[in-house]
Amino acid sequence: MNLYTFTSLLLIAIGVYGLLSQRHLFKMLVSLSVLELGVNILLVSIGYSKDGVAPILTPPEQIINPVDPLPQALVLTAIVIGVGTTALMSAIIVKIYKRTGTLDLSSNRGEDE
Amino acid sequence: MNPTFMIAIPLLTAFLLFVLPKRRWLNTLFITLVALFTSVYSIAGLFNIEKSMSFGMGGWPTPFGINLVVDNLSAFFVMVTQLSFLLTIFALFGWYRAERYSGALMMTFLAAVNGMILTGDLFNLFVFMEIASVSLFALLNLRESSGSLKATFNYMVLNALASSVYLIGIALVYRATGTLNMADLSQKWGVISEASATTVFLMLLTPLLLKAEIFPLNLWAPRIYGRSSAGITTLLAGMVAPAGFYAMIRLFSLLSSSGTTQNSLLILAVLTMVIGEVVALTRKSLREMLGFSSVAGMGVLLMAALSNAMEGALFHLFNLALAKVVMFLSVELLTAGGRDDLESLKGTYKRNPAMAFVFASGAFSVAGLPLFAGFRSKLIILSDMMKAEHYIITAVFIFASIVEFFYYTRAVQHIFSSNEEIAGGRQCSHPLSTLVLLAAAIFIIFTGIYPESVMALAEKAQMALTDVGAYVASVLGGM
Amino acid sequence: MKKLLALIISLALFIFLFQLVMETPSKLLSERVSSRYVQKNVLSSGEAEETSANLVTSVVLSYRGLDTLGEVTVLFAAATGVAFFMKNVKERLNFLFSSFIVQTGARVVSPLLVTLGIYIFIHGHLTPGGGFQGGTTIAITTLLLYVAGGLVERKRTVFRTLEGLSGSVYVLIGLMGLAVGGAFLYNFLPLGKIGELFSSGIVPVIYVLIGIKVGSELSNLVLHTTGGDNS
Amino acid sequence: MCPFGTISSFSFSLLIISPLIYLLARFDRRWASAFLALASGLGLYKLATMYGEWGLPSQSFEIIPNVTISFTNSPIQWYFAFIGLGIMLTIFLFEISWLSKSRTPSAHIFFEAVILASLPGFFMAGDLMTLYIFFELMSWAAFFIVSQASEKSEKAARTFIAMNTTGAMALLYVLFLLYTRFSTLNIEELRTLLPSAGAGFNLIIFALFVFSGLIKAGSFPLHTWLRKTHGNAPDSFSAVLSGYLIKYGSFVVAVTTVIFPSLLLFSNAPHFMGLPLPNYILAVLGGVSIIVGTLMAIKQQDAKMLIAYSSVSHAGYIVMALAMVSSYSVAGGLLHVLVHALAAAGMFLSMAAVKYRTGTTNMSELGGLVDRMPVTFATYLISIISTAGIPPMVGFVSKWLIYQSTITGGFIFLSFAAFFGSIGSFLYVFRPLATVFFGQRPKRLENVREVPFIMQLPMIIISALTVIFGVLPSIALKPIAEAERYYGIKPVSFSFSEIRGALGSWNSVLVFFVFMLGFIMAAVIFYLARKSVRVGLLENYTAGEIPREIINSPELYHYAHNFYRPVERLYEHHPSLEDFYETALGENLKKFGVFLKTLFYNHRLDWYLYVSILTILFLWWLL
Repeated sequence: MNLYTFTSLLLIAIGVYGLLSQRHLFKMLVSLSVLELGVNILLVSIGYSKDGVAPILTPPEQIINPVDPLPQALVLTAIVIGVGTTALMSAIIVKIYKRTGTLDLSSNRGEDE
Repeated sequence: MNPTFMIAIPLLTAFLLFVLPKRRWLNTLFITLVALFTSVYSIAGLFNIEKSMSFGMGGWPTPFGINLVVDNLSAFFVMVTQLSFLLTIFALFGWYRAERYSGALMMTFLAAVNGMILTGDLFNLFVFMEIASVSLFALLNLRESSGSLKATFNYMVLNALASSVYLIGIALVYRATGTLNMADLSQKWGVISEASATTVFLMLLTPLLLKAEIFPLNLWAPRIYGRSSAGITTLLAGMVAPAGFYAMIRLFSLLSSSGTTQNSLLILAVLTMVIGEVVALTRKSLREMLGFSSVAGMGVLLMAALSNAMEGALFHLFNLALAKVVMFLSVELLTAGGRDDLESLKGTYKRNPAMAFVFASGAFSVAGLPLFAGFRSKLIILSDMMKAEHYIITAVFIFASIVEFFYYTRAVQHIFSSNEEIAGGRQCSHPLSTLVLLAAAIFIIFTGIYPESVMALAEKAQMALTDVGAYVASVLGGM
Repeated sequence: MKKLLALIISLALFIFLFQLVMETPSKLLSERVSSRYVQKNVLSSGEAEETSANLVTSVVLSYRGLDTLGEVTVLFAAATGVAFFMKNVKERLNFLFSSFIVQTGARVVSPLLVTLGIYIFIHGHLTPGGGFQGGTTIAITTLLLYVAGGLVERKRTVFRTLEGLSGSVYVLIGLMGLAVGGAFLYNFLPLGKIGELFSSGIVPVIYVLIGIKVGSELSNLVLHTTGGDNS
Repeated sequence: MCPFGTISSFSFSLLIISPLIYLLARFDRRWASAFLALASGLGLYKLATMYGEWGLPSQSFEIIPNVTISFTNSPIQWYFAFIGLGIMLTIFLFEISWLSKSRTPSAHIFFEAVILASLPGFFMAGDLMTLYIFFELMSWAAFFIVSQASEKSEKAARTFIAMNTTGAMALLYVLFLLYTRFSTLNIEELRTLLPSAGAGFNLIIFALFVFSGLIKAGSFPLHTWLRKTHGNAPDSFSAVLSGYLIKYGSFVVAVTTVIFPSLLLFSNAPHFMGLPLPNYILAVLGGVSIIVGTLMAIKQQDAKMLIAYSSVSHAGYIVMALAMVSSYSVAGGLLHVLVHALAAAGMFLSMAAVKYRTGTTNMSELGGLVDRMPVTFATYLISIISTAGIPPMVGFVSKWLIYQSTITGGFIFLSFAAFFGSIGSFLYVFRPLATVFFGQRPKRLENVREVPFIMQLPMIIISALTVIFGVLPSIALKPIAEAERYYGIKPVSFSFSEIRGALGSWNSVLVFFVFMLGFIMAAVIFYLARKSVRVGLLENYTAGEIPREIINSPELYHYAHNFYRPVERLYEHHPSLEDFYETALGENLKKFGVFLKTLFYNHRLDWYLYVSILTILFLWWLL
């Protein structure tokens, strides 16, 4: 357990707290982003090794004690996916606002029941 | 069959739609052709599989590169989802003219579902799940309303939450075992201590449970089914849910899980089934009823899968997917997107007799009436569950079946009611949709009378599932 | 009350995750799959098989190339989805405050930014950075130009075509690999030597494509989020 | 191979061509009906040739791994199937003309073809799976026929399908219980295997079988679907339902008690008056069914619902008789199957004929049809004489046999119930007779004619059979005795004209001639010394003064209105099982569903988040 892991868990918890306590759609989206950020940091922290160097080869010498490149690659993917989801969610939020005129979760406007 | 094409061709089409001239008929033609190709290719491939085959992407040996796995199980699921997709595309021919956006999304969705089923890598599974969800979010609002938008938002948030859980799981798995390949992982799973292994396993399972609509992660589902266009929810019921179910049983077979895990999931499955059926009984809107019923159907499948009735579950999955797709589509065509509560459906068979017949055959298949496909699979599930001495769960299953039988016959009765004079003359759907859906309905009855062909596939799929050794050997063969 | 409950739940989650991370054993880096990436001997034939200097790039584009294709597709699907949602929205965001100075400044800075973006994705296999980062830089240019007064309004079609084209070429290269080397995304171009610009086969090509694709996708995203598609 | 070569191919070929029958009916419904009549005739012929070839194995095929569909031929099965096909034959004859009154003739005839196909399949089933499948087919087809009649009938049909499916599913459950235990579903094999299982297991099997059988038979306490379903079904189909479809349940009871040797299975169970307790309880339920059916029938205002309750009472007789498993009771019970099939078909067909001409079966709107519809009247008369168990008709013989077994067994309650039902049926079956056929004829019925000959024919056949079997019950007793011998029960002894019972013997031919003599004498007196004067309907009651409400609703003053009010008052506030099932099970289940919906699915996103996260956490913590 290093500091990065700890921070990431903290961020995850904060994200979940925001998700649970907020009723504003956009704030929920932000909480979700915080949560995703936490998860991403957790992923990166998996590859952490003490005094590790960036995994870039500079020939001719072999690198010694690089950090794990795989989690970094995963995080790259995860971040991009997160961006896509966030963009789509904000578009939907805009649409919901256009239709119902409110961003409050507890409002029942526009419910056809 | 080379699984690459199942992913690459739809993806290529999705991208090409933005290069080609902007013509709706052209887009529709392209999509239809691709759907036809993947269906035919998957069915043709399905009959040529002797053993499990692994395809490394980029030419890398497996634990290092990503691999796609084709065995009887994954090919079976690919076939089911392709059929659902093909039916949907054809049935929507009447009113859906693909403009670029939704057309491209349909294609990425298709590629993603295929990827979800074919992939042999945990992280790759995550990527494909996300593509599928992101594509679906927009598609679900093909007939946009504030209800459908809100329902989609719910789905998105819950989905994002589940995905995060999955990612945490992946992080822990990689941390502990140093691999992301499923087959490799099944070898190294023992490294993780018992206590945390269960949790990590559940983390990996969370988004799959969400996709497979298992209670209580299915809370989003009924609203989506009720508010979105019924023609699109087929993608949910006929593709995403089976794909999620596939990934779930694959993980179950590969990673050993404790008995308590299985039992608690079994309880969840039974709850899903009971709640789904009982609530469906009270629904007046046909779409919502079908939605709850699909949820319940997934509960039945998981229940059967967890209580030693895997073969029946697979066969039932085929029947369920086909019947559900057929029902959603016929409801869409029967109501023409309009009101769908039971009272206003009275006597609609006069308007569109072919669709009424199609709906009835789907409904009877799900309800498990003799002569229809669902009857056979339900019988197999029952018989296997009894053999495994799950007496109480079987009784609950039978209770759920009674409820299901009741509300489906009620719906069919309303549609075929001769006591109501219906306003407006005949309104037939597009002849192509009618033809294809009728063919599907006849196939349901045919499977009910002569189920051997599908059953043989389900049996082979079940063998492929249990034969973990062959799977691992084929994937890690190079080692 | 509700906040308290949320607090309790998230605290429980935190403690739980903390415990879980503590309990899960951690494998040494040398026992992980990635150690072979670092040594570049995945094929265990001894010769260098993958010649990107940037190991992350070699994981992203070579060893786990399918993930990246998927990742690009997610972005594509998201951009398309946003366009889909926004296609009927008529009103647009207007930046009336953009002054002459801002506009000129934007015009001056944007070529530099684009050049920087291109640099980043061309050298993706050598230095930190790559298609995504480069693409994002390019998209920032679009945003800048947009904020500076809608200078890129008419470029949507171009972006969309670029997006589709680069995506198609990506898949086609993958399929070409299948035809030549028997595996999707197989690296069929000459590999060259580690550290050189023209090395590691298709990797830089794909990164260029990704750069273009991500750039145009994000640009589209920006343009669509701010208003509907009139075309 | 001849398509009607065996019973199974009879069933399957009918099923396969049933869509063609639908098309034929679209073309001309009379031909379709006539074709089905011919088909049932062929089936009857085939069955007749199969008499005596018991235990004949027939071809079978797998339906799910190791579970097959197979058919067999044993005396009881043959007997049930033969009666069934006979009833179907008469109904199809009747429908050649009747169908013009149906709202959806083609669908009606299509589903009846399915029922006809399911009938021999069900009764000649070699194993329980076949039994189940054909039962489901039957209820499904019947469901659609019933729901076609009117607005009300849709709900009735739903009640019908809900209860029948419950019964069928109970059967399915027990079937798999048996299968896991013995790895066979063959009825003959189970018969020999069952005694090896423990009493507890057998009790569960017995209870579930009885549950499913009682639902289908429409016997207390699961009889509640009968009134609505029979009352609201299309008229000719009520005859099938009551005449034959509820015999599916009787057959299941027969399988449980007679074919499976229930006396042997429960030989170690506590006995009550020489009968094992499970059997005794079943018999008591049958007895209660007789009483309840009788009492409720007295109350009904609608002739069809009245006959429906009489079916409940008769189902009670059959259940009671079969539960006692003695020589006389089984013979009586099986004979009563025939009796009730003929009587119910006769009664419902005559009511269908009345409705065909008048458009209603509400008793207080009818009257005086005896000289307008003589054949219908005669059919009804003969049927109710048989129902009430009055001597020259076959109904007496079966009841006589049942009385013997209850009395010799010393079952006081059962004897009481049997006699009560017999006397009670005088009360209620007389009522439609008096109100529909006798009394004053309302003005609007002046021009009613007798139904066409093709509809009279089946009624004549049924009446003739009722009389013939009454005179010569030995014809029907022959297969029954065969069945008793086959299943190891001492067969009843009888000769051509005489049945020898424990309490004396019954010479039916002699009795018939005595009754005929009495009848002729009465007729002579009636026609020679007739002194009746015709008066208008209202004149009797009002003494010339005609208040407004009488003009508005004269049926209130019809003497059939509240005919047995004094008797009804005795049990006015009885608890109603019908309501109980509807509210306790149906409505409460729905309420439960609404509750679940509001509990889980009626909320906003934050609630879903809470539930999901808490569940995930709970699962992690739990495991």
